[in-house]
Parts: sequence; structure tokens; C-alpha cells
Amino acid sequence: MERRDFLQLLGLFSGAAMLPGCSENRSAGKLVSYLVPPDEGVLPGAALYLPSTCGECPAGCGLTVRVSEGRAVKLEGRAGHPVNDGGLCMRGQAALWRLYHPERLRNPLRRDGAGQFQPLSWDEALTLVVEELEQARQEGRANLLLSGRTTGTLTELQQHFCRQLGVEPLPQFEIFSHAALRKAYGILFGQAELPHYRIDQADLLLSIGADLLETFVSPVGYARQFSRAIKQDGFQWLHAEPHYSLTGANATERLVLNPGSEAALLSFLLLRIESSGQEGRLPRQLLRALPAVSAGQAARLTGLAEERLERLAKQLLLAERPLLIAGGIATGQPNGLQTALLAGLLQQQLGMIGSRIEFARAENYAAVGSLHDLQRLAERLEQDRVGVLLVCAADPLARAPAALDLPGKFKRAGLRVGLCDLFDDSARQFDLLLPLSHPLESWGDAVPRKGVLSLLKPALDPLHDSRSAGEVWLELLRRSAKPAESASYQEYLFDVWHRRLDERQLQQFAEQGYLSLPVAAVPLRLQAERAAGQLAGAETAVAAPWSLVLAPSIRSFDGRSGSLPLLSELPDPLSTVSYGRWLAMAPAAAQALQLEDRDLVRVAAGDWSADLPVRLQPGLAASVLMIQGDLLPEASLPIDPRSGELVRVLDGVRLEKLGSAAQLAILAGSSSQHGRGLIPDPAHHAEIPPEQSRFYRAHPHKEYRWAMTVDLELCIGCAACAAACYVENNVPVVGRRDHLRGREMSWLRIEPFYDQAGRAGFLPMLCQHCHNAPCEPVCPVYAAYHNPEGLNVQVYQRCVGTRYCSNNCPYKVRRFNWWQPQWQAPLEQMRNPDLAARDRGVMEKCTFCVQRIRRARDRARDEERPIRDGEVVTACGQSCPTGAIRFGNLLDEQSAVYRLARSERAYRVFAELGTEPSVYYLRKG
Amino acid sequence: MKSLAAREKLEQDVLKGLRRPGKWYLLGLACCALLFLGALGLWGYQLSRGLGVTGLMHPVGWGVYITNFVFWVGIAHSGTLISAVLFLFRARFRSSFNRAAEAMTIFALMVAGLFPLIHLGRVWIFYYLFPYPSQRTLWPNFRSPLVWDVFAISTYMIVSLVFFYLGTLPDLAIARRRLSGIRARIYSVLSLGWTGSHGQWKQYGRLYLFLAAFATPLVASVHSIVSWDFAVSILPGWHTTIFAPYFVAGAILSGTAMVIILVVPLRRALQLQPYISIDHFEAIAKILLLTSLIVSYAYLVEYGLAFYGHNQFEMELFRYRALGHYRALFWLMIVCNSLVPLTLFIRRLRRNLAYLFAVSLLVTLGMWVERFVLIVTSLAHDFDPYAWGTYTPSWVEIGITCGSFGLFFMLFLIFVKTVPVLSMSELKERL
Amino acid sequence: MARTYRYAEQEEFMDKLRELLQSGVGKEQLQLYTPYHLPEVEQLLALPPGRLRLFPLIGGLGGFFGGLALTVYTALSWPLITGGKPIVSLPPFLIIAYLLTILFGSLASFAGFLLLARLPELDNLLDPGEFSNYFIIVVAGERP
Amino acid sequence: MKRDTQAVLLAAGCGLALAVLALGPFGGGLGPLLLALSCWVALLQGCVAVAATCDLVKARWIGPIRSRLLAPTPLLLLSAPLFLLFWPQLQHYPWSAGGGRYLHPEFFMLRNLAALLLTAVVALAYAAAASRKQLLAVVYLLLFVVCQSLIAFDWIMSLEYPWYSSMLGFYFITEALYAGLAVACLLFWRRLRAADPADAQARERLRDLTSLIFGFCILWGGLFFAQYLLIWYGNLPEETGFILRRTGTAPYRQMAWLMLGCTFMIPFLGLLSARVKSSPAAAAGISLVILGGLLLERLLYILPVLTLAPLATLAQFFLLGAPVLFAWRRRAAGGAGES
Amino acid sequence: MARLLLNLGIIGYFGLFLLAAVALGGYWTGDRQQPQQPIAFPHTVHAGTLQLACEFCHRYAKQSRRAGVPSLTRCMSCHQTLAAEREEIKKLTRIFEAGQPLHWNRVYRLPDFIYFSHKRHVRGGVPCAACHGDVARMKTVRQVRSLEMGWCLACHRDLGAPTDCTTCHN
Repeated sequence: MERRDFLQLLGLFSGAAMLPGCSENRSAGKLVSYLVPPDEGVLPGAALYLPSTCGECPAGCGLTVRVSEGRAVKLEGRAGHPVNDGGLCMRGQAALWRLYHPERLRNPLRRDGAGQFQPLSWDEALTLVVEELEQARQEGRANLLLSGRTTGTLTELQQHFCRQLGVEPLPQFEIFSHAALRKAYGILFGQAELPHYRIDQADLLLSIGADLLETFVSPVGYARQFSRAIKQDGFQWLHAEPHYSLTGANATERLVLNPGSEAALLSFLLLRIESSGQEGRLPRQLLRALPAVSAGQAARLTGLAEERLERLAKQLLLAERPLLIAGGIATGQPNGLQTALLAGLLQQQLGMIGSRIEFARAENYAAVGSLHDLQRLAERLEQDRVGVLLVCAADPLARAPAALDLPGKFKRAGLRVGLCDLFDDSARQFDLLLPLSHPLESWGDAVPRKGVLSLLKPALDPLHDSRSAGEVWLELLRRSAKPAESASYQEYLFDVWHRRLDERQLQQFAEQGYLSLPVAAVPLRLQAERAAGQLAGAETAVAAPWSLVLAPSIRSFDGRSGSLPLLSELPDPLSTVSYGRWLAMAPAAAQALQLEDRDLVRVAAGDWSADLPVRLQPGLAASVLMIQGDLLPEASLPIDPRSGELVRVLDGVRLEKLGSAAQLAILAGSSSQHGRGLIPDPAHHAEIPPEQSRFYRAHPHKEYRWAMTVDLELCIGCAACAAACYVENNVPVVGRRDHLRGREMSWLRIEPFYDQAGRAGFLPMLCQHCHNAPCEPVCPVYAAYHNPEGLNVQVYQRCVGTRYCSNNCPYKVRRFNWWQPQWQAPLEQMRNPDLAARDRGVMEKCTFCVQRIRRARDRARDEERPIRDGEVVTACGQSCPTGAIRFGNLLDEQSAVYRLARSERAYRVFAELGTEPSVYYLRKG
Repeated sequence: MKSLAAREKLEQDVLKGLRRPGKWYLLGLACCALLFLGALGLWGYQLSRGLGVTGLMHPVGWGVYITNFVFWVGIAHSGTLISAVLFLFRARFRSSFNRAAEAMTIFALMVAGLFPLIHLGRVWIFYYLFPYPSQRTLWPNFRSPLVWDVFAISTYMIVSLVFFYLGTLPDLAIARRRLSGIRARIYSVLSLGWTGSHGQWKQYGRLYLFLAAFATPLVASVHSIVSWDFAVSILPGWHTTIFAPYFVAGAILSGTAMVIILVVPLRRALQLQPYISIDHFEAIAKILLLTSLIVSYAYLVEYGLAFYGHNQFEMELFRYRALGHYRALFWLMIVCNSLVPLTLFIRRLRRNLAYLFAVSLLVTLGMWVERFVLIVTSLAHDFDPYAWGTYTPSWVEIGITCGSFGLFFMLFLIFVKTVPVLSMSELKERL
Repeated sequence: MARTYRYAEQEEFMDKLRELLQSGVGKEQLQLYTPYHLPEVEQLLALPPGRLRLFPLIGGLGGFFGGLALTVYTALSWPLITGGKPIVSLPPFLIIAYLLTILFGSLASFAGFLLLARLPELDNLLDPGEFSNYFIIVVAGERP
Repeated sequence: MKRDTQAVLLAAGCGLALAVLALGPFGGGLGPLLLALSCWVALLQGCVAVAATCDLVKARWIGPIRSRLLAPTPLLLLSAPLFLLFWPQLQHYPWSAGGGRYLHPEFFMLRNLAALLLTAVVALAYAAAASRKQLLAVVYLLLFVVCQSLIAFDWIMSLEYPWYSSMLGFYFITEALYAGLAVACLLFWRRLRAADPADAQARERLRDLTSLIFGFCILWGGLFFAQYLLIWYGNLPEETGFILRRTGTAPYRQMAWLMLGCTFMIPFLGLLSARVKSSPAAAAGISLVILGGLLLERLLYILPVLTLAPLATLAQFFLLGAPVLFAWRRRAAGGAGES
Repeated sequence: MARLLLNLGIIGYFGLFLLAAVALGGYWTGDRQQPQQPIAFPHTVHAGTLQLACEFCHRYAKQSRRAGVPSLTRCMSCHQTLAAEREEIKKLTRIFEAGQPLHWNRVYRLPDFIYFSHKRHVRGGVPCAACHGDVARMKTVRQVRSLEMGWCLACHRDLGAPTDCTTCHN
């Protein structure tokens, strides 16, 4: 492209980004005069907000990066972004921890003869790769590229690269490949795609196995949709699953299935609806192929009551806009493909395809393969036919089922080149390590699903001597004397965008960081014959106890985020276990075996076995055991031969009590609320007539009285708020040892409380900023006091650390610094400069993000106006995917919190104590 | 000439205590000093690392340290009780104990005063708790019970010191006469040149009365204030009105036990049998019994009322105390403080020193455990079930606790060798 | 010239004292030394109650109002709301006042004691006058 | 002898009259009876308790008035049957709807009846006893503690159910003793008038007594403050209501201050001076004030909850008081010669 | 003998006070700092004789928390020509041409638990001299105010500025 265009785009996109603000390092006591002044609009000491895209999981949520003093200090969901529209999950919040991860590769490494890794320059490294490629070609061995899921321009560049250098691109690797679903849709409609589901368009959602709120394709997006859907009255959500997932916990009703009986359920429904004759009829040959499942059989197989099954069918029939989503655990089973097929048929039969299920906006999984491809790779490695093996931004070694023995077979490749960011165990399996830049350090774009273009642009200079994948491919092209049309990947991108987008679009793209592009409608035809052929084998045998479900983890996705300290610090929302792995078990079953929390048991399947501590999981089926999938890499899981999906449900698992107990960091002191009405059932009411309630006169608030409302109907317990709070407020991550002692530092925590029936309610608990706060008067030095704007302030510098305030806090939300908080370099760069670092011996707690209030006030005073409603958004509220948390001024009668605090659903926790909190919760229904 | 001789003998007997120490004494002293130094080391360790080295956690922010504080303040109580209150009630047997008891008060207070400092997160700015004009123009928060503590403890310390010193004044003058060399010098300076003229005696008598009158309400109020450290909170099991009388009784119970623990061996070692008779011990034992009864009454009322009001938090907490994680300690406390002392209703046991000594040991233990149970259970099991947790002291805390005993006994041993352990000028009246 | 009587026994001493008083010796002439406190002597000499009780009174009052003043002043000097309690919340402040009452009361009375008992007697500090086990009556030089 | 029968008859008569009145249409409900009974029982038991304590610690000052102090002890026997009159009126208690296992009507009546009876019997035995006084004294004091605690928790505190203050029992015990001492002081005054006024020893003892009263005055103040402070500080709605109802509104607030003045401030300031301490008349006056204050306090407990019809209240109060007063004057008159 | 002891006591007693006084004096004067700068920049000339407005160089004082120090280009914009022969200017030019940033030594240092905004103070009409003193008179700038809490507070109280802790503490 021409220089002029490039410069124009550069101006358009980079704007202020690249120039470090006049940053000052207080501790060093220096003031720096830079060569050139930061250009207009950039003020030293003021933060920048740059668009980007989250790379922590394939969903590709839009980001707003807060850059302060040249350092990215906070990630926020980008408002209006088609994928996540403002929300961001805990993994997204933790992405910064990957950027500043102490174990990041700092420069290229090569394994020497002794097996030690020696640093070398990029130049040497790339030359080496080129030579090896060449040599392998001459020896007639194949050079392979195995990459994680890529989208957008990078995919194209990769293909280009492979074509040019004769490298064979393998189908991309994702363990959550949704292969069964894609294959099923391929069989049924000739579209091997992952459609985009529109929950917000539905009035009845029946989800089978798909963990929409944890890892299924785009959790934040689906959570957002759910929040819109639930606002329309009459919305019903039924979730069917063998185990217990966060998704199930949030559904209107959770249908507990016997493992493997999903297909039976679906065929029953198909037949019922067919026989009702209301909905579109299915082709005859399909009907014949359908396993004939009567209500009785269905009941026996699924374990649901016959009456319930009938009612389910009726509900589906009566619903105007029903939506069925099958996936996740449901398709990760020996008969997963059938389940997917039947689901597809039901979707077709009830007319969801094309309306609530959009193939036109299909999720971008086209390039992703399945485990079959890994199997093939393994075979080829066996036969020593692989020269250079490039593995880019993927960790098959840790994720792929142990049965494949990839680590062993990898060794057979000529040169194993790993493009990765962390120097972890799987990285050590390579011969040559090329450090990848973090998405926040690099240029790029993403197309999470058809019709969405999302921008990546550097928010800060690379911390280490690393490069983005694109840059590496281009370099390799150039070095192998192949025509590389662009000097840099940035230029390459600009070129592509320049070609694809017109002026207006470019403008928009640069400003808002994303684009919604028009999509072409996809014609769909049900191919009955092919489908009928595949339906055989849908029958299900009743699972033999125990069944072990390897549930996907909201904390680490498929395990890739497990290496981020923050995510081990945050407890799993259902079990409240932070550090360590555990086996979830139904209380009844545990009682039968006289097992309690933390008791060790040995689970064994086939020749594999593991010793795990037990954690009681109310609501879990008695014959089902559950463990977070990412915690069991060594489990030898079978692969579904038909779909290439990983089978995540094991039957006939053996269980043996070991009699000893292990240390396990369970944060919840009790999983029941002992009828204390923290989450009130309608019965509970402890209101006291005000004149009786207070001994001393209410103190006045002048202009503002800050308050928060938390809508428990919207809260899904995903703990994104907690993660956001950690990052925003520099909350120290203290690690396993202190968690075992109950010394976690979270300012905001999600408290799950289970009722007798095992239904869970989630209560985000943070400082309630009480009007009559018990913590304040007991402080001997005024470190805790109540400020005129209704904040319960903790002055760290004044605190002497008597800990009386924490003792006297009925909500137990104050945290004491038992040690001097440690920030292993370069993590300290992540610290939010707007907040003081707390020292050892000081009490700390939620401040209602006082620094954000201060920022808003500063702005308001510049414009000589009061702070507007919604101008102050706390970190937790910003991150919440469902917008359950609102913050504002209680004195402003127009404000949202004023309205919500007066809704008939509003209540305050422990109102009977007369503390008069400023946090109002809105009870369900 | 008989009473004169008796007086002379008394002086000799009592001042025998000031003779050159024997090896057992030195050994004991060394052990105590060692314990104390060890504790100092541990404290240093804690200061360098942070309070993480203790077992304290969320939600249990107070543990062994505060337990020790309350315990030692409690010990400090019977000292002033025995000298001041019994003086007002003209109980004759007072004079056999008061000197030792007052000394005990002072030492116990010195030890107690350390623990709030040890438990502070940032002890290097402890002076924020004192009202002094600073450039910050910030003052302590007088609404906080912890500030009341600062005032209560220091007041109690000062008044006790004055009281102790006044009582010793004439005896110092005697020591001055009977000893020689530099010690005589020291004693004579300390005795302010006391001559025993009727003018001095007159003022002495009246001052003693005033001080007793001031000290008596002080005794009650100080431990009431300590009890309010807990009672003003809203925690179930802490926030209850009976705490003030209950703590005072408990304090006197433990203190009296400690007096017995100290005086029984003292009487033996210094052959003071003629001056400290069994009847005196019986009288003290009766106080022990009475206070134990009051404490038991408080236990009963606390428990009864927890269930009387149907307050779910209270009920659950008291269930937890008796049956929960700390139940063993709870029952130990019941046995030691309520049941064992009941045996003192039997006169023969009251008058059996060995038995009395054993009971006192048990009571002291029991009272320590009581404070521990009371402090920890309420914190471990309060309002929000999610935040429940259990606390186990770390070896640092245990070490420092032992050290506090070391310090206490070290000070007392030094006292035994430097100050007449009986108030001679008072005993002379009895002769 | 002064006469000195030494007695070993309290009774003899008291008898002598009575006798002296009856014989019209003025009590200002008498200087008595006893090994322990003898209230009877005061009754015999019918000494006035003395001014010592003023000291605790003044000290106590000072302490009480001083305490109130301190707490109230500091609370008002930078009014910070804690727990919704009033800035001047008397119940807690009374505790401080009460404690200071006792503190200053007893300190004042001790000071008063030193003052009235003329202690410490400097010249008596190092070459002390005897504080013996005897009951001693010294009759200062009587006029003929 | 003649006088004794008089006394018995009077007592019986009054008791009967009171019963009739209380049960009759003009009984005025539970209030008057509760007031009268709780006051007089506390007073009588207090007197006996004072005597018993003095015996235990061998206090000398009690000597001249011990017999007088114990004179009305037999009247304690009345308390039990009169307490039975509660039975038909329990519905006045807020918990009568359902107070759980402890506040259960039958249990309530039984335990209180038992406590009253036992205390009365032992008190009598002790008052009459010539030997083993010590043991009886101890037993009586234990029973006294139980009985007063029950009166505090069951009769009075449960008026405010579910509010509770664990100190109340202790508080009532103190008040009973306080009242007992005040009575003793009054008797002293009569005695000193009767005997020769320059009885130095008696005055010495009066000083002891008044100092004791002074001590109790401070103790009472302390307890009152302790309870108030904790409720004020904790600010728990379920507790504050109790105080607010008694200090919030017009008549009660003034009553509360008056009560505080009578039971604490006046005696405290008065007894500060040695002269007042040793003057029988002044001491007696202060004692009267104290008794008035204690009565006021009982009123404060009951008034916000139960209605007190003035006439019925006065009638019942004095019907119960008459025999007590009679007993004392009788002793005084009869015993002028003795001792 | 007694006299001697007494005198010793008295001397010691007052001696202590003397010591305390000296120590305090040292403490109060000690923390005022006047560091040497890499380039001897004379405010006396720029702010004094030339009468340049503070914001001519510290251009962010009105718009940002930080007043900011001028970029070297800004310095050179005059000193390309002006007084180029001076030794210090030569130093400056060298640094500029070497393209390095210039590290000044901070004179006024606030701890990181304090939130301070130049913008708010300048816009609020607080003259620079109120805190920085008469810089025009200082050859090398020195700290003329203690920057202690009490000092800030006094001014806040006089001008009716907020005295809530969160105004400055974060």
C-alpha cells in the first residue's frame, strides 16, 4: 500500500496510544523530561482508554484497556461490542495477569545438547527455523503447523505463510472444539458450523448440557442475552444436565438427567411433538430411524418423572419462541453425535433454525479441527514423517487426552518449535521457543463470529523481547526470500483493512474498536437421508454408578487460564474451593460412605486412578461424581470415534475411601444460610419500625449519598465482579498457604447458599457501607469513619491494626494484611496508581471504588455540574455480564439506585441489626 | 517486753527474705528470664514478618494475645481488692496478703499492658491511641472501648503503684534501719526519711483511706471496661449486659487464685507460717468460692437468656460453644471455674493448703480458657455463615504466652528479694 | 531542753501520754514516734481532721471536668461520624471523665500527703532519724 | 402474744382484701398487683439478705437493729399465695401468645411459686434460728439470688419479651439489698431517737451503714450505666426499643430522670459529706429518697406495658405495705426496752 | 552528699529537655530538601528576570494532576539560539542531541497514599507560590513547605476546602 495511506491509517488508529505519558516514578524521586511532548489530548497523570480484544478464550470479547503512565492497569468489557457489550468474565479480567506474568518467556530460547534452554536472538532463532524447514523439505519430511484457534487476518496470513513455505497447516486445535455439534449440523443441513444462538429472542430456553454461563462458545455474550431475556416476563429456562453446573444453578428449573440419557430425552420429545401434530412434521425415513422411546422408557432412562417429561413436551409446544441448545457435556459422550443430531432435528421441527439459531452469524470455528486430527498427527509422528513441527498459541501437550501420549510422540519430530507466552511444562517439551507477544502488546484483528470485526492494537510497548504470531510468519517469509508484501504485520493489517473497508467503516473501526459487518443469509435444507443414516446407536444404556463428569471450569476454561494466579485465588463459584483439586459428591452419597469435606478418596476408571479430597456438592445426583475437567490432565479420556469429541463422562468409576483427609482451601464456612435470610425466601421478613430502630439521630448527607443495588435475579454468581475488584483495587493475591488459613483478601466475594433441595442462590457480599456502621465507633484512631457522602472510609495511613472493626462487622467484609503484600516482578506494573498500596498490619476493604468517584467528581467540577447518574461505575458493576450491580446517588430521585432501592423486591442483609447498609439487594421474583 | 520482742522477731523474720539469694532462687529466676527473653525474640520475629506468623485469621481477628491481656488484667484485680476493699471492710487477715497481692497487681498489669501492643498490626504507631496534640490535629476516638482501655489500664497502674508505695513506705524505713551498706542508702532514699512521727502517721492513715476509697470503685470499673471491649460490640455472645459484673467476678476469681499460688510457696520458703495462718487462707478461699459462684451464675444466665429471646444468632452461637469445634475447652472451663471450687464448701478442704493450691491452679487455667472460649467462639461463628471459620494458635503465640508467665514470675521473684513481702508496720498492730 | 521517754509497750506509752496531757503539757510541745499507726493517739490529742481531704476533692473534680473537656473538645475539633453516633456522645465520654476523676483524685491526695507530712525530709534522707520499734515521746523544751 | 395475733390477723386480712380486690372488677389487671408484689417482696427479702450477709461477715453495725430488720419476715409467706393471683392474668404478658419452652404459663407459675415459698420458709427458719445461723444464712442467700433473678427475668423482663438484658437479675439483687440497707438505716434512725442520742458507738455503726449505702449507691449507678451504655452503643433495634419507650416520650422521660436522681445522684452527693453520713436524720431522709427512687423504677418498668389504674394501684400497694409497716412499729414499740 | 545528688538530679532533668529540644529542632529543619539538579537551571532567570509564567514550562498545571516538566524540545525552542554558548546550555544541547530524556531530581515529593491534583488547586485560585514559595528568588529550588498533613489541613480549613479524609488519602 502507499505510504500516504499507511500514515493516514496510522494517524487514525494509533492516535495517542504509542506515546508514553510523562510518566513519573515516585519512588525513584525523578521527574522525567521527555524528548518530545506528548501530543494534544494526552495529559500526564491522566489515564488513556484504548480498544482491544480479549485473547483469553475463543469468544473474543471487546475490551477497553485503561492505560496509566504507560502501563495497562485494567481491562473492561467494551460497551456496545457485539460479543459482550460491556461485560467481562473473570478470565478476561485476569488476562492482565498473563501480560505481566512472571513466568513469561522473555526472549527466544533453544534447547542445547544437555537439554538446557539457552537464550538466542530472534535473528538466530528465525534463521534456524528457515534452515530446518528447508532441510526437512529436502529430506521429504513434512513440516507441520499446529495452531490454536485463529480468526481474521492472522488466519489468512498463516495460510499464506504455509502455502509459501510448503508448511502443511493442520486443523486448528481447541479441546472445546464443539466438533459433534458442527458435524451434526453438517450432516443435517450441510453447514458444519457452530450457529449463533439468540437466547434474548426466546421465551422458553431448554439447554441440554451446554454450560452457557461458563465456557460454552461465548459465556459473557450469553449471560448478557440471558439478562435481556429474563427482563421480559414469562421467560422460562430449563437446563438438563447429569452434573451440577453454574448454568444449571441459574436456570429457572434444573432437570437432573442420568448421564448419557440426553439422546433418549430428545427422541422422546421429538416423538411427542411429532405426535401432537402441531409443529412441522419430520420426513418419514427420519421418523423410522428415530429410536422409539415411550414416556415410560424415557422416564426410566433419564431419571425424570414421567409427568415432568410430558409437561416438558407441553411447555415446548406451548412456547411461542422456544429455543433448544444442546452441547457441552451433552455432546461430550459416546452418543454425543446422536444427541447433537436429535437436537438439530428438534430445533428444525420447532422452527428455531434461521430465527433463534443463526447460521448466518455462525461462530468462527471453521478452521478448528477435532481430536481425530490430533490422532492423525500422533500417527504421523509415530512414523517419523515429521520434520519441523510449529506449534503456535496452542497447548495440545497439556490438553489432549493422555491416551494419545503426545509428549512422547512429539520427541519424534525433527524440530519442535513452540510459539507460546509462558515458560511452563509444555513449553519445556519444545526444542525452540519463540516468545509470543500478549494480545495487548500487538496489532491484530479478530472475527469471533461472522459479521463481527474486532480490533487489537498495542496498549503498551512489549515488556519483553517478544513478537506476535503475525510478525513471526512475516519474518519467516521474508527470510526465506519469499515475496512478503509488507514491512511489518501492522502494515499488513492496515493493507487488509484498507482493502476491505471503506472510509466510514475505517473511521468507525478505529474509533469504537469493532465493526458489525453485513452478513449473507445461509440457505439451509434438511438432508433427511444422510441424517437418518447417522441416527443409529442413539440408544442409551443406563449408566453404571459411579459416573464421573469432568465439568468444564469457569475459572480456567479448558485449563489454559489455570496458570494465572488470580484465577486460583478466586474460589470456584459452586464449591467455593480456591486452591487444590477436589471431587464433588452428593451429600447423601457422602453420608452413606461417612465422608466429609476434605476426606481423601481414590477414584479409578480403567487403569487410571487419582486420590482426591471430597467436597460435598448439594443438589448433585447421588450416583454422580464431578471434577473440574482442567484439573485432571492425566485422566485417560476416550475420544468419540464418530465426532472426534472428547468424552467427558466416565461410567463405572470405582470409588474407594482412603480414611485420611487432605488440606483443601474451602472458603465457605457453611453452604447453608441457616435460615438467616441473607437471601430471603418470601417468608423471611425482619423489618423494624424506624422510630424504634435508632437510638441517635440520622446524620445528614449533603450532596451525594452513594449506594449500590444488586439484583439477585440477574446475578449468576460468575464472580467476574470479584475478579474485577481484585485488579482495580490492587487487592493482594496471597496464595494457597494463607487460603488454607482463611486469610483470603477479596473485598468482594460471591457467597453461594444452597437450600434443602440443592437449589443455589448467589449473594455478592462486599462492604455494605452501613449508615450506622458497627466497625466505625470501635476504631480507637478514627481510621474507620463515615464520610459526608455516605462512604464507610478506611484510612490506611491511620490504621494501627487492632482488627476490632473486622470483629464487629456483621458482614465480615474487612480484610487484614497479615503480611507485606508481595508483587513478583513485573506484576507490580499492573498496580493501579490511583490507589495506595496497603502495608502489612493494615485493615482494608471495599471503598465503593472511591478513586472512580473522585475521577468523576474531578470531571464534574471541571464542567461545573453535579455528578450525573451512571457517571460513576464501580469496577464490579462495570464487569458484571448481566448488569446486576448498579451504583449511584441515593439523594438523586432520578437515579437508578433510588428507584431500585424503593422497589418492593429491595431488602438489606441483616436489616434486623439496624446497621442500615447502603447496599440494597433485590430478591428474586 | 513481750510485744517488743515480738516486733523485733517479726522484723527479723520478714527481712530474712532480703538475704543473699540461694541457688534454687537463682535457678528459678534464670528460667523465668529465659522464657521472657525467648518471648522477646518471638515478638521480634513477628514484628519483622507481620502478624501472619500468628494463627489469627478471618474471621477470628483476636486470639491468644487478647486472651492473655484479659487474663492478666484479671490477675491484677484481686491485688487491689485484697488491700483496698478488705481494708475498707476492716478484714484483719488482709495484712498477711496485701503486700504480695499489690506487687502481683503491678506486675500483672505490666505484663497485661504488653499484649495490646503485641497484637497491634502496626505497633510502631501505637501512640496514635494517646491523646496528644499533633500537627495532624487528629485525636483518638474516645468512643472506642480500646481508648477507654488505655485510660483505664494506665490509671489503674498509677493508682496501684501509689497505693503500693505508700504501704511500703514505713517498711522501707525499717529495712533502712536493719540493713547496711548501699542497700541501706537506697532504702532510706526510698523511704523519704520516714520517722513515724504522729504527724506522719496521721496523714498516712487518712491518705491510705482515701486511696482505698478511690481504688475500690476503680477495681470494679477497670475490668468492667475491659469487658466492654467485647460487650459494646454487636457479636452474639459478646454483646450482653451482664459482662461487667461477670468479668469483675471472674477477674477476682482468677486473681485470688493467683494470690494463693504465689503466697503458699512464699509462706513456705520464707517460713512466714506464724504471720500467715491457715485461717487467713480459709478467708481467701471463701472469696474464691463466692466469686466462683457469681461466675457460675453468670454462665447460667448467659445460657438461659440466649434461648429465652429466640434470637437465632445467639442460640446458634451458644449451641456452638457447648457442642462445636471448641467444646472440649468449654467443658474444661465449666469444670475448673464452676464445679471444682464448689468443693470449697467443705471446711476441711478449705483449710488444706495443698488442695487449695491445686484448686487455684485449676481455676487459673480455667479462667484463661474461659477468656479464650469467649473471645474465639463468638468470632468464629457469628452472623454470616459463609464467613465462619476456626482458629488455632501458632507456636509464636504460645511461646509469647509462656514468656508472659516468665516475665511475671521473674518480676515477682525480684520483688521477693527487694521488698519486705509482709507489711510489718501493719502486722505489728496485730501482735 | 527536751525530755525523751522510750517505751517498749503500747500501754505504758499511752498511760504516760495521758498523764502528760493531764499534767498540762500542750500537745504542740509533744513529738510522738510510734512503730505503727495508732488512731488512739489522734483521739487523745484530739487533732483536727486536717486539710488532706481537700486534695482528693479538688483533684477529683479537676479530673472529672478535665476529662469531659478533653473528650468534648477533641470530638468537636474535627467532627467525624462513627457508627452514626452523635459527635458529642456523652456515655463514652463519661467513662473517660470518671477514670480521670480517680486518677487525679488519688495523685492529688498523694501530693497532699507528701506536702502535709513534710516528705521527703531532705536532711533526713541519708542520715535518717530512727524509726524504731519503741514508742517515743519527746517533750519539747517546756517553760518553767 | 396479743400483738402477734394482731399482726397475723392484720396480715391475713390485708392479704384476703388484696386477693378480693385483685380478682374483682376494680383490680386494674395485672399491673397493680405486679407492682405491689415485686416491690414489697424485694424489700422484705432484701432486709433478710442484709441481715444474713452481716451474720456471715460478722459485721458489727447490724447489732442494734437486727431483730427489727427481721421482724416482718413472716410476711414473706404471703407472697406465694398472692403470686397465685397472677394465674388468671397471664394473658397480659406479650409472650402468653407463645414464648417457647421457657416462658410457658404452667412452668412460669410453678417455678416462681416454688422459689417464693422456699425463700420464705428458709427466711423464717433463719430469722428464728438460734444455732447454725451461718448455714441458714448461706442457703437463704442462694435462694434469695434465685428468687430475685426470677422476679427480674420472669415478672418484669418478660413484659418486654423478646427484649432481654442478662444483667437484670444481678441488678434486682443489688436493688433488693440496696433497699434492705435503706430500711436498716431508717430503723437505725428510730433506734437512735429512742435510745440516748449521745450513743457514740451507735453513731460509729451508723457511719458504717451509711458508707455501705454509699457504696451500694455507686454500685447501682455502675450497673445502671453498664446496661444503658451497652444498649446505647450496640444500637440493636430489638434492644433500643426498651430504653426508647422509657426515655423517649413526655411523662416517662421526666420519671426516668427523677428515678435516676433519687436512686443515684441525691444519695451520692448527699453521702459524700461526712456530716450527712453520721447524722441519723439526714441519713434517714436519704434512705427514704432511695426507696422512693426504687419504687419509681419499678413503675418505669411496668407503666409503658401495663395500665396502672391509680386507685387500684394505691390500694393494693398499701394493702400489702400495711402489715409490713405494722410489724416494724410493733417491734419498735415492743422492743423499746430490749437490747 | 544529699545536695550533690539533688543538684545532679536537677541538672540531668533539665539536660533531658535540652536534648529533646535540639532533637526536635533537627527534625523540623532536616527534611527540607534542596537537591542539586543535572542542569543548573536558574528559576531566578526564567521566572525572575524573564518573568516567564509558571505555566509556560509547567504547562499541565491547569489541566492535569501533574504540573509536568517541559520537554527538551520546549527548552531547545529558545536555547537553540539563546545563550547557547553557556556551559549548562551546552550540556542541555548535548543531552538533546543524544536524544536521551533528562532526569530532574524531585524537590516536592508526596507519598503515594496521597492524592494531589495541581489542576484543582490552580483552578481553585491557589497561587503557585503558596506551596512552592517565591521560586523566582531561588537559584536552585528548595522545598519551602513541610507538606505535612497539618500544613495542608490548615490551608484547607482557611479556604473552606473539603477536609474529608478521602479528599487526599487514597
